[in-house]
Order: sequence, then C-alpha cells, then structure tokens
Amino acid sequence: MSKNLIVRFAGEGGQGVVTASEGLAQAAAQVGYHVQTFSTYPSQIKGGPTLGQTRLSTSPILSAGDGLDVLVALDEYAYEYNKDELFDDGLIVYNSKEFTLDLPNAIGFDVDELARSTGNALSANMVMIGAVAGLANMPAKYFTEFITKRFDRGRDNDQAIIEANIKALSLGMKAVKDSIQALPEMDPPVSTNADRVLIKGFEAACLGALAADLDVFIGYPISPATTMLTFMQANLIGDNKHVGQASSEIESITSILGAGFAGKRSMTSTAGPGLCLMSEGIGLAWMAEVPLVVANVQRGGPSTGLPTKTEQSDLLMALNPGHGDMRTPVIAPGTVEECFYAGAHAISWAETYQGPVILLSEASLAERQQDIPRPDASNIDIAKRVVVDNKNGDTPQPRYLGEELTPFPIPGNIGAYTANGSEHDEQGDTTHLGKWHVQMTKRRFNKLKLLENDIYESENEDAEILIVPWGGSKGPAREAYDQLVADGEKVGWAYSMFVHPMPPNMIKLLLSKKLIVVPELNYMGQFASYLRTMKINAEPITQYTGLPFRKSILANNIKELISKELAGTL
Amino acid sequence: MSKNLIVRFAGEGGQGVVTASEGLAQAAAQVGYHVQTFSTYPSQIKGGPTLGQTRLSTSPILSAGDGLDVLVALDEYAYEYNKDELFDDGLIVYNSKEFTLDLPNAIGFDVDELARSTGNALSANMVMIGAVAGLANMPAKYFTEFITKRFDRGRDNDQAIIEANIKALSLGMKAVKDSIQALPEMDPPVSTNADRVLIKGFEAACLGALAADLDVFIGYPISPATTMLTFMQANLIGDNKHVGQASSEIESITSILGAGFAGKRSMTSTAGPGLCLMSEGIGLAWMAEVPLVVANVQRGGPSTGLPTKTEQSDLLMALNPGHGDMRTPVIAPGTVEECFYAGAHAISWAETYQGPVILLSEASLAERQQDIPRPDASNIDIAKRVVVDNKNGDTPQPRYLGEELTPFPIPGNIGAYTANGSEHDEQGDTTHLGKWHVQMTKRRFNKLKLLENDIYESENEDAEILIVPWGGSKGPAREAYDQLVADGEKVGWAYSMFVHPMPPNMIKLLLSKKLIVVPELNYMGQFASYLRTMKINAEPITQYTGLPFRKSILANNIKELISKELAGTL
Amino acid sequence: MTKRNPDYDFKWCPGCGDFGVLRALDKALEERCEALSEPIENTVFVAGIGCSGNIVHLQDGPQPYGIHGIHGRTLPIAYGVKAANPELNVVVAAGDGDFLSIGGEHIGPAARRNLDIVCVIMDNGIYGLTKGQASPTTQLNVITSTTPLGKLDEPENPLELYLTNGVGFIASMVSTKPKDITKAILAGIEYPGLAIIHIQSPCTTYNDTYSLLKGDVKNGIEPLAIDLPESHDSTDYDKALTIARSNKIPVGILYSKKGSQSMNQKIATQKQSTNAPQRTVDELLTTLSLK
Amino acid sequence: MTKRNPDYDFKWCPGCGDFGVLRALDKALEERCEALSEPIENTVFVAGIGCSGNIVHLQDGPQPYGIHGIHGRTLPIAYGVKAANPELNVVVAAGDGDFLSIGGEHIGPAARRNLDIVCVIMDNGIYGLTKGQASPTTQLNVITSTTPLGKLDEPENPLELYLTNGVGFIASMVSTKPKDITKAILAGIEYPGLAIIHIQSPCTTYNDTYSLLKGDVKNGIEPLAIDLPESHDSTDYDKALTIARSNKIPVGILYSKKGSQSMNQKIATQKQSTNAPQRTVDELLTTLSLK
Ligand SMILES: Cc1ncc(C[n+]2csc(CCOP(=O)(O)OP(=O)(O)O)c2C)c(N)n1
Ligand SMILES: Cc1ncc(C[n+]2csc(CCOP(=O)(O)OP(=O)(O)O)c2C)c(N)n1
Ligand code: SF4
Ligand code: SF4
Ligand SMILES: [Mg+2]
Ligand SMILES: [Mg+2]
Repeated sequence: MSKNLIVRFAGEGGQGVVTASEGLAQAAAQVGYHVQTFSTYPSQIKGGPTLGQTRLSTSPILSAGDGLDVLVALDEYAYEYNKDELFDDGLIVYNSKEFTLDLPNAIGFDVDELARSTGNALSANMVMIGAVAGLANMPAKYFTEFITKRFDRGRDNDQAIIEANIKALSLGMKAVKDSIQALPEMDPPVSTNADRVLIKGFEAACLGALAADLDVFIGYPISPATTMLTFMQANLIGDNKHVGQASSEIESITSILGAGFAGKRSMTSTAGPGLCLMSEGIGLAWMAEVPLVVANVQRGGPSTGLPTKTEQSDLLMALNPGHGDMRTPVIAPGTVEECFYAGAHAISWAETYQGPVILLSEASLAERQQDIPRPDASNIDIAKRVVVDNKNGDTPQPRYLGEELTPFPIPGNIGAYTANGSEHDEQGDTTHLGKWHVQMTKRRFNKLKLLENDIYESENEDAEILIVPWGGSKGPAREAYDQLVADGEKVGWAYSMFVHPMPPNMIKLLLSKKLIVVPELNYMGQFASYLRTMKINAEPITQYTGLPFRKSILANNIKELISKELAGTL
Repeated sequence: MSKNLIVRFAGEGGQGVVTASEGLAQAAAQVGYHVQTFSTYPSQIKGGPTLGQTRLSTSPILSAGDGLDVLVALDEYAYEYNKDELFDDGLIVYNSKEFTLDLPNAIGFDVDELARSTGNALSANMVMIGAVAGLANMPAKYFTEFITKRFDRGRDNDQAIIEANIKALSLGMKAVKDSIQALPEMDPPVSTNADRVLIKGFEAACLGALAADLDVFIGYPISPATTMLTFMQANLIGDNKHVGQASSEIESITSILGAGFAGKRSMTSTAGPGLCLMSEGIGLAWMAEVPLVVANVQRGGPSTGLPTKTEQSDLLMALNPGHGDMRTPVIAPGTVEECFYAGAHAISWAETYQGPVILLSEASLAERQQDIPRPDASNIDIAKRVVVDNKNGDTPQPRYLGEELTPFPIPGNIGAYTANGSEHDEQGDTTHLGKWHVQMTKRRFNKLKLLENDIYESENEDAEILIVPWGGSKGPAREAYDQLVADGEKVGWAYSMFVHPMPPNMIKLLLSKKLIVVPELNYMGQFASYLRTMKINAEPITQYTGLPFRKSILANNIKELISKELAGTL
Repeated sequence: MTKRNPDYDFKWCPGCGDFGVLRALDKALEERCEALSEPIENTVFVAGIGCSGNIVHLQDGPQPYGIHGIHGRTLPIAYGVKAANPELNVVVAAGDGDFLSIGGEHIGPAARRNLDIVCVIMDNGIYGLTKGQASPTTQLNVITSTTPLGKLDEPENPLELYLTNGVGFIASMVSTKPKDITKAILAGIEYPGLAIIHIQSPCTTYNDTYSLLKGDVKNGIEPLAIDLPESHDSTDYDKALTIARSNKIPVGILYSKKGSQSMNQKIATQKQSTNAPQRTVDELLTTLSLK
Repeated sequence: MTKRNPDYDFKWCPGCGDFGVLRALDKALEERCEALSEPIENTVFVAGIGCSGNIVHLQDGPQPYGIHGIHGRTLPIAYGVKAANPELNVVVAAGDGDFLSIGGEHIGPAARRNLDIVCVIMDNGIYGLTKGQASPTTQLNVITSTTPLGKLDEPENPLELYLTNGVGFIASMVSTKPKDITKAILAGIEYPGLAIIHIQSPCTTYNDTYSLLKGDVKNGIEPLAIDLPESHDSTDYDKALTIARSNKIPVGILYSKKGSQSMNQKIATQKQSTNAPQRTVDELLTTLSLK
C-alpha cells in the first residue's frame, strides 16, 4: 500500500496534459485525497513541450514531489525529456501512435484511438487518467463520481458525454491492467470532515484581497500574472468597484496610485518586466504615502527572461524598487494557503502604514492547484486606513505632521493637501529645505514599524544552524528539513511570509545563530544577502533552472553546506 | 597669513551669486590658487534661495569646507539661513538696500547702486568679489588680469566693459576697507608649473567618455544630469557621431541599446526618476549582453525628491536596477578629477564585459568646479570590445558560446544572431530549457570578473578600524580621517571608485577588519549594507539633508561610532 | 498648497505665461464652487512636473486636493481618481513636455476611455524647468540647448493629435486671455468626457513667443494666434480638423463632440444592463469547495 | 534565429495570420538581397514581444541580425541602430499590443525624427501571447478575458494615427495576400523615412476575423477589407485621411509622402551646412586650461 502517488502527463501544448493533471487532482481531491499540481509550458499558445503533474497523498502535501511514479508520455520528446525523473520503480505509459518503447516498465497504446472509440474524441484526458488509476489500483468509482459531477451541466448531451468519459476511463484502466507490474495499491483517502477547497495560488491571493475589501484593480496582462487581472475582471464587479486594463504597467501603477489617493483599496498585478516599469510609480507612492498593493508574480529573469518558468529572483528589486532611500514592505507567501492570507495582509499593510506593499508570488505557486482548508478571513485583522475624521468640523491636522503616521484625508472631505513626489512640508508643498527632508525621511521609515508582527514559524530553535527558506521554496525546504531531522542532523527551522518588515523576534533568533541556510531559486542568493544586511550570517543554496527544488537534492546540498560550515571551510 | 579662504555668496536665484562664486574661483585659479566651488538652489528658474560658495587654498582642496570666512548676503533670508555657518572670526558683507545688521563683524552697502555707478549694472558680481578681495587683503591685480582676459572678446565695447568691471572691483574693495577688521591676509598662491584645468565634475565625466571614443549619446533632460546632454549636444558633433534628445528615459535607454548593439560606444545621462524608467532597458542590456553606459547623477530622492540637492541614495538601485538576477557594474567617482577617469573607465568597462555600466555621480560633484591637473587619457587603458574577426571568412563561433565572454558580432558583418531579452541559446534564440538558463546566467556573472582590478587607495592598513567612504563623500571623509589621525585615533583608510566589482584585494582588506566605517549621504546606509552582503562588518554614518558632509561634524560622528565599537555597544 | 507658505517659495519668471493661466484657473474653480455650492475639496488637481506643474502650489484662496506626482503621468493618475470616485472634479495641469513628450502615451488611452476630466495644458514650446531644451512643440530650426544647430525633428501639432485620438472637447487658448480660459475650463468641466484646454503660455526666459502670437500688424507681421469666428461650429469634426491643420493657432473652442458618454457613464450602463451579480468571497469559495 | 534550431520550438497556432506575414517578409528580404547583392547581415530585424514578435526566430534561409528585446520598444531600439549606423537596413516587427498600446508613445517621436526604417505590424486586434486580452484595436463590445462584458473603450484607428503623427509611408494589408505585403515591404524599405506596413493578421485562437475581413457576399455580408482602387493617389494626404477614417479597411499603399528626408539625411545636411568643428578632447581641455 502506498500513501503517495506522483503522476506526470507530458506532451505538447494543446494535447490536454495540463487538463488531465487537473482532472486527476479534482477527482482525487473530491474523494478525499490531498492533491497538488504542477505544470510547465513554453511561452506560446499551442504546441511546445508541456507537462502537467499531480501528486496525491493521504497526508497534506508540501511539494510537487521528488520524482515520478507514473510518466504518461504523449510523444518521444516528452519521454526523453522526463524519463530521468522516474523513481526506480516508476512506470511509463506512452502513446504508441507516436513512438515505441521496449522496456519492462513501459506500456503503450494509442490514446487518441481509444478516446475516439468512445464516440467522444475529447475524452483522451480520461483515457490517460484511467491508465493511471489502473496502475495505482484506484477504484473506478472515485472517478465516475467526478465525471458525473463535472459534466452535469444541464445540457441535452450531458448524459452522452458522461457515458463516453466513463467508458474512456475504463478503457484506460483496462489498457494497463495485467500488462506490466502495477504500482503498490494506493491507500484509500483519509475521509475528512474538514471544509476544504481546491484552489490555485493566484485565486487564493485574489480572494484574500477581496476578503480585505479591495475596491480597485487595474493591470496590464503579463505571464504569469494575467490570471489575477482576468480573475478580477470576472469577479470584482460590484457597485463602487472598478477593474480596468491599463495601456502599460506605467499606467497600472500610476492609476492605482490615483485610486489609493482617492481613498480606495487598490491593487495591480504584474511580473518582472512590468515591475521595472512600475519602479518610478512605487517610489511616488512611498514618497507621497499612498496605500496600494503590487502583486508581482516572479518568473525567470532578468528582462523578458523565462516568462512561464518559476524563479525567486525579484526579491532585491521588490525590497528596493526605485531610487532614493526606500524599502518597500514585502510579503512572500510560501503555500497556496498562505496566498490567501498574503493577499489580505498586503491590502491591510498598505492601509495600515499608508504606502506601497509588494505581494511577491511566484509562477509555480500562482499556478499550483491544491486542496487547502477553506480560508477564513475572519481569522485576520483586516485593517482600514485611519482617515481624517470630519465629525466636529474642526480643521484637521496637517497631512504630514510629525514623524509618525497621521490620519489620511479623503478627497471630497476636509483636509485638502497635495500628495507630492517632491520633498514636501506638512501640507505637501514642495520644499528645498534639508530639515523637511530629514523629518519626512524618518517619518516614511518610522511608519514601517506599524507593520511589525511576530507571525513566524520555528522549530528546534536551539540548534546552531537553521534552515530558513522564503516564498515558494518553503514546501521542499520543509520536506528536506524533516528528512535531515530524521537523519539525525542538528538543524532548526524558521520561516515567515513577512519578508519585510520581518518579525523582530525572528530576526533576533536568526542573529543568535551560527549559520542560516537559505534555499532559494535564484543565482545571487538574494534572500541570504538581504539577511546579511541585517548582520545575519546567511548562506544561500541556490537553484536557477526555472523549476522548483526537489527535496532529496536540496537535503543533500544542505548537508554539504553544513559539513563545510562545521569544517570551517565555508 | 592664511592658507584658506571660504566665501559664500547668498541671495535669490537670478542675482548672480553663483556667477560671483565662479568668477572668484576662476580669477583665483588663474593666479595659482587651488579652488573648489559649491552651490545650491531650488528647482526653479528665477528666484528662490540660492548660494554660490568658493574655497581658495594654497594646497589642494578636499571639500567645500567646514564653515565660512566671508558671507555675502544679498537679503535678510540669505543672512538668516546661512549665518550659523560662519566661523567664529567670520565676516559678513550685506546688501544694505535690503536690510541692516548691527554687528561688529558686518558691513553693508548697496551692491547694485555701486555697480550702477560704474556705468555697467551687470558688474554687481565684481563689486561682491571686490569686497571679498578687500577683506582677505588680496591684491587687485589678481582680479584685473582675470577681468581683462574674460571680457576681451573682440567686440567694440570690450574696453568699456573691462573698465567698468575693474572699477566695480575697486569699489567693492574700497567699501570694506577700514570699516571692519579684515581677515588675516591670504597667503600668495603657490606658483605651480603643473598644467591645470578649471573644470566642473560633469565636464570631466563627459570629457572622459569622449577620451574613450564615445560615439552615441542620447538622453532626456533632468536635473542635475541635463548638463551632460547639452555638453554632448555641443561637443559630440563629428562624423559618425550622434547625439539625440529622446522623448523619455525609456527611449534613451532603449535607443542607446540599439546603438550599442550596432557596434557603437553609447551612453546616456539621467537622475533617479529617469533611472527608474530605464530599469527594464538596463535589464535587457544585461541579458542580451549589449555594452552601454548610464551616467546617473544622484539627487535627493525618492521620487521627484529634491531635484537640485545632493544625495548618495541611488546605490542600491544602481547595483540592482531591474528584476531577476543581475548586478550592474558601478563606478562612483569621488572627486572632480576622478570624474574624468570614471567617464573613460565606464565606457571601457562596458566594452570589456559587453554589458551595461552605471557611472554613479552626484549633484554636488557634477556641479562642483575645481582646478585639477590636466587629465591624461593616455594614463588609462581605453578598452575596445572584442569583435568577431571577419578576416579569413570562417564561420564565426556562436554569439553566446560557453560561459565566458565571446567576440561581439557587428551588424553589417558576419556573425548574425539575435540579441534576445528572453533566455536564449548560443545563437540568441529563445529557449525554455533550464540548462540554457543555468549556462547563460553563469556566463553573465562570470564576465564581471573581467572588470576586476586592484585600483584602490589605502592607508594605515594595519588599523583594526578603517574609514571607507564612497563617491563624493571621499573629500570630507578624507579631511575627517586626517584630523582623526592627527588626533591620535587608530584608524585606517581605504577607498576605490570601483564600487562593483570592487577591487578583490580591497575586499580582502575590508574583510580582515573589525569595523568598517562608511560615511554616506543617505538614510539607509546603502554602501554599508552592500558591504555587509559580502560579510564585511560595516557601519554607516549617514546624513540626508541634501548637503555634503562637513569635516568636523563627520570626524565627531566617527569618533563616537568608534568608541561605541570599542565599548562593545554597537 | 498655498503660496503663503513661507517655505514654499517657488516663483515663475516675470512675464511667464503661466501667471495668466493661474488667474484663469483660480477664477474657474471659484465660480464653479459658487455656482454649485460644492466644496472646493471636491476638486482634485493633478499636476505634471515642470514650471507649469508648480501651478498646483500657487493657487489662491481655498485649496483643492492636489497630486504633484512624477513627470508625465497626470492622465493615468487622473484615471485612477475617477475610477475610485466618479463624483470628484478632476483637473489636470501640465506642460507641453510633460503632457506631449514623456506623457504622450497616455492621451490615446484617456481619450478612448473618455475620462470625465479637464486638462489645462500650458504649452510654451520648451522645457522650462530644466532650462530650455526642445519639446515636441518647439518649432523647426529653433535653437535650444539640445538643438544647438536648430531643431530638425518635425514639430507636433497637438490639436490635430487630440482630434484624431478621439478627445471630445478641445479648446485652444492663449495665456493673455484669462477670461476666455476661465470659460473654456468651466465648459470643459461640464463636458461629460475628456476635455483639453490647450494654452499657448510663453516662456519669457527660454522661448518668448508673445510677439509671434500677437504679431506686429504695423510692421506687416500677421499674428499667429487667430480667434475662431463667431460662426465656428464646434460640433463639426471635419471643420475642426481643417482648422487644426492650418498654419495658424486658433483661439476658442475648437471642438465639442455631441453625445459623449464618459467612462463612468459607460461602465454604469454596462453594469446595469448585464446584471452580473457580485459574489461574495464566501460564495466564491463555495464554488471551489470540495464538500 | 532559425526554425531548425531543435531547442527553439515556438509554433504559431494553425491558421494564424502571422504565417502569411512571415512568408511575405522572407520573400522581401530575399529579393532585396538579390537585387542589391547586399549581404543579409546588413539587415537588422527588431522585434516586439508577442506571438507576432516571434517572427524574428522563424525566418527561413540566411539569417539577418535580430533584436528581440522588451515589450513595446522596437522603435527607440531601431532609432539607436540607425543613429549608430545609417547604412543598416532596419525592419521592425510587432503586434498591435506591442506597437500601439505599451509602445504607442514611440510612434510620434519616430515619425517626427523620420527614421528610415520599415515597420511590419501584425494587427490581430488582441493580445495573443498572453491569451486573449483586449488591445487598442479590439473593436467595441468584443468579449475578451479583460472585457468579459464587452469592450467599452473606443477602438483605435491606427491608420489615422499614423497619418496625423506624420508617418510618411503607410500601407494597409491583409495577411492573406503575402505578395502584396512583400511589395509593400520592399517599397517601405526604399522609402527615405518612416514606413509602416500595417497588416490585418487574424488570431485564430482568440479573435478570428478572417470571415469579417473577407465578408460573405453570398449571404449579403460585405467584406471589411477593400482593395484601394487602381486610381488611388497615394501622395494625397487628405484623400488618405478620408479613407483611413472610413469604416472599411483599405488594402494597398495608402500614403506615400513626397519629398521625405530621413533623420540621417537631415542630420548630414545640417552638419555640412554649419561646419561646426569637432574639437578633440585635447582641444576641449585646452579651453579649460589655467596655463
Ligand atoms: C522621469 C523624469 N524625467 C525628467 C525629469 C526632468 N524634468 C522636469 S520638468 C521637465 C520638462 C518640463 O517641460 P514642460 O512639461 O514643458 O514644463 P515647463 O517647465 O515648460 O512648464 C523635465 C524633463 C523628471 N522630473 N522626471
Ligand atoms: C513590460 C511587459 N508587459 C507585459 C508583457 C507581457 N506581454 C507579452 S506579449 C504581450 C501582448 C502581445 O500582444 P500583441 O503585441 O498584440 O502581440 P500578439 O501576441 O497578439 O501577436 C504582453 C502584454 C511583457 N512581456 N512585458
Ligand atoms: S523658465 Fe519659462 S516657463 Fe519657467 S517660469 Fe520662467 S518663463 Fe515660465
Ligand atoms: S494565439 Fe493567435 S496570434 Fe498567437 S499564434 Fe495563436 S493564432 Fe497566432
Ligand atoms: Mg514647456
Ligand atoms: Mg495582437
């Protein structure tokens, strides 16, 4: 019996491999498995090497997994490109119309032919899912329920489609039966009463922002952040809400700045190239103290880079997106579940300290589909900005009085001032005097203190070496940490999605350690270098392949680093 | 007798206070004094508090000075605003038409009235200069020579103008004679045979770039960098040279990228807000390996900030101007003389490693006028990029072969490839494969090694604490260091204008020290934090008033920091 | 934003055209507030960077809200303000460099959205604040610090561009006639869509065009700025285009498209007609529930 | 840049209009190289980001130089290339989103400079590569992922904008007629100034306009794309403007201004006429010398 199943469907874009993986995930999640998907594809619309992967498990899932139990390869390139990731006892299903494989652990059949034979050529996904179910000895009923639910759409031909798909499923199952040795039977799902949702990272982040009462969203399409814009176009449609498509990222950032100034909770989404174009506008929001949120979904960089691949290489820019003295608050969620809370916190942070906040996501996290406990917005403080109170008609205090946060005047109400990108006095008028620059600079940095909290995780706090991942590397890092602990390594763990300001007690903890090991998906070791600016002795473990970490490789690298440190050769 | 004279002319924009200070500098430099000017003014065309300051000395000058020997105040605001900077024995000359001062060290007269009485109302500057000369007991002939030379322009009325100005000078001298106690007599200039030029920082940087055979300059106006653009418009006019005004900084950066791609040495100039807009383009140059130079003249930031004030707060952005893994080479000159060599080196660096280079200047440095030894371009290696050699007609190797620099193909010649902002293979074609991203990322960072040199200064290398300034804070920091050494403090000194890559032996030196003290003009301690990313134990001493450091205040702050360090309370 | 602030001491040069524009604008806002008994705080003044943009700090009397942001971005900022609160009266002020060069990209999108705002453009054919460089409206052969041998790039015709970008209300003005400007601004505010008041506002320091505009009839020099005839039909697009493309600068309300619907009106109509329900976060989560 | 590169596997969707454009472009470059016996390396191909921009990697035969940069910046990059080396043949390729939305700001400056380049614009009225969002040329009420209730912003008329921005050579094409495109590209390369070949190149996946363009005469649906009559005088600006503003898409060479002088020609003439000497660094230093 097995608690885990990792399946990859690989082929060309347009063949439905991603749909197959999501169908498998949906079906499995509905019967109570935990699931997580992962996909990669090139930057083009149809064609190009594409893969969709699903991991099922009887316990919560931390990463896409360390290898493959089943590889479904629709063409030879897909086989060649993915075969090395098979576990030793992994199995291959291949499309015999495209190529042949003479291997004991491989079975081929003509996927499309089988699909067509059901009378519904579109059921090829289901043939593939059936083959996987067959190999893992999963009962057909898990999937028939899913099929029935999915295609019950109140149309005339529902029943025909359902039947064809059920047939496709059984054809797939039959095709693999008895032909090669099957996988160990999959444990039945742990039935759970918990209210769970199956959700993608970007959806969770958007819903978090909506839960924090987002009002205005204006964005410009860019992979892998376009999904946030189109989600908002479809869902942020109530009265007094506004969603718009800008003509460029310069318009996105400056228009949500206008909306933030006018009193609304405002947000945009982008990826690296767009973040570059927002540089000047984010600086203006910092300077003029206008709340807004930029969701930056990281992809391979620099420049146009690798638009559909994952990376964690925009951190340095996110912390310091523009010229002059500034340090943007950054929240980088590490899991799909955290995406929801990060979305809500980002809005709350912007409102709380009255300035720009960067929600730093990643391609693989935004596109990952996972079952998570139904998020509960009532769990978090949704902050609203402190506004000038007009009740007794008194003259309000000047907009930028003193060196700490002051109430925000809302246009249309008393308290008129100028939100000024030039250095300014208390009313926002331009000034050339050093004294104002000193006071206002302190003010802008002081306000960051309002965002400090002590929400972080830690374990084995007394170890001299801690593993401290950030963002989407949390999952694989956690798996590696668990393995290292199991292996008897003396390591601890600390993590927070609050990158800046970082929880003060977490900083204290990190400062007290001999070594902080930071697994991160970039070349420069960006988070480690950020920690070092705080005098924390951090060493990165980097990977920059466009793909997430794998537990076992990561665990080995950490071990190596630790032994270097112990040997004093670091 | 005195070796030093610091004079400030203060009034409103348009009254000629900056012209007066530059006239005084010019005259004094011509007779053999060392001079340095300093000025500040608000961001407007006419009016607003403005000052022009000149320091004369018999020895080379490191900073604008620590206080004022003479304050020439044209209105009461100017007096109030500047009076605290007078030395204890400093003297005041004020414009009695505007206000009166009843002080033993002040003398007033009507500047404009005196000028008009010469028959040339435009000679008010010379009245002011005359007053200063009188107070410092400098002979009139120093200035008459200058006046004769300056107004000998081959026009009919030259002689009349010369006479009026000489008269104005003597009226100014007379006005202060016997009225208040004069300053100690100024030492005569040390006659020097060295070939010196009187030059501003921006002129030096431009000339350096020209000395390195700059071909194309395209820019968009912005204070305090516009002077570079207009200098080039006037002077880069030969055959096959091109100067252009872009419609925005996005055009500036992408157009010089086109020119760099086409084989030319290309440059632009800007300041913080423009650097923000260049973010994406610089990333493209890094990614596609196109040589170009961005001269960024720092001013108060963030956002529109303090357009005419000085600051050193764009360092973090310069090092990391865009998203993704990149680290731009940065050269930050510390003196007017270094500006020349920095201009030449920046071009050479871009050519050498085939990528973008940032020349990081500062308002106060760019606008400072100073006498320096005539720069000698033959002193430096002016590198030209290695280009594909077409001689034997062989097929050249692919553009991006391997992990090290390869010859650059010039359009029009063999070696066609695509300069690609997306991740690419050896020919520049887009790829989604991790292996290329890994190889090309390494390649881009490996090339930085070509820029490593060991050009840095150091003194008292065995001290446990070093003072390590950067950029334009070099001068005042050096004065402070000299004073600390004279006071018996055990401190050393290290400095290089090569900020990144930093001279490897300098890094080693800094790593071996207990404490590195970094005086810098920003809030965050940006250079110190950069040093910390290399594990150097750096502490900043910051100032963010829009003005340069003063030696005595800086020396005190350093002492304080050192005693904290020694007491272990840092 | 009051010129009485002792620390704010920005001054235009003597004779700068922007003084006339300021007077006109102050008057327009005053009249509007009176006429509608609307508080001045209902107005948001979005200014560009340049001598012109400093107008936001120089207004007399009761002060509206202001945004003095970054170079060239008045229009998208104004879009955001209107998107957030359609009730606000948004006035943009910018120079020719700010609005037409670095900010030129935003005119088309603003016109196509049809933002209900009024833009007061101070065109002096030069970059004033950065001390005299060529702008898109600097004429051919003019010598500036960036065109030391004379400008080679063709000058831009802003009126024509506004028209073909679909701007619905266009007035062409001279700074020497503040009363006309006041009227045009008020009409622009009334207009349900994008209104641009393009004003010749000479720069006495770097590009003094007063005499060009006024001409010198005694010496046979025709004025460049010519009042639109009483008979001008401002709803006639073709006529407006022909006038815009003549080699004179018209003074008056050049174009006022009929039947304009502003962005906010279009959105409201669409929302009503489609009736798509706003689902709560809870409802949206339920669609994803595995229960 | 060769489609035979095994690691470069970009493909357009079946039926994508860009295939026709590619064929036309390949042919044009081939013909030009033959006619002038010019090496293909004399051509620099500057591509935008989008499905369309990938054309730079898909060319058949001998390969020119290419720059595949960042979204929207083809024109200023091309400006730099021409500024550096006027002898190079520069071809820009971009989509409607790249060229007209984020890159729209560069059209005016390029036209006013009068860059001697040819731009091949593939207009599919959609953002293809990012999977179907509205572009400036998406028509009213069209449903896309960013206009789920139908587009509200007025569509842009690119031909009209080119004309009023001062673009000297404008051809309007459909991707189904590659031979015409080849001719237009060759004429554009010849033209001494900015030439734009604007091509309707439908996106079969997100905005299939083939039938709209072609019409369905049998069922009484008039084609949208109409050939310019033989008699069309392409030197007539007013005529071109009228046609551009009609509600049909003309097919042919819409406008070709006479007497165009390119940027490089204008600069050369000015340099010659003023004779300003280029001083060496040494000479410049001497002007600053204290000796
Ligand atoms: C991004 C950026 N680039 C450049 C500048 C510098 N700058 C300030 S004002 C200005 C031009 C002003 O010209 P215009 O808009 O015509 O205003 P005017 O001063 O003539 O009224 C420029 C280029 C800036 N502030 N920001
Ligand atoms: C700065 C930036 N913003 C956004 C993107 C994402 N992006 C890539 S292509 C594209 C639009 C493509 O549309 P179009 O130019 O019409 O080309 P098509 O794919 O339709 O041929 C966008 C928005 C980007 N690469 N860079
Ligand atoms: S420089 Fe010109 S535009 Fe600026 S204030 Fe002076 S006159 Fe006016
Ligand atoms: S998405 Fe549209 S534009 Fe892109 S390749 Fe497919 S058909 Fe062509
Ligand atoms: Mg102007
Ligand atoms: Mg398109």
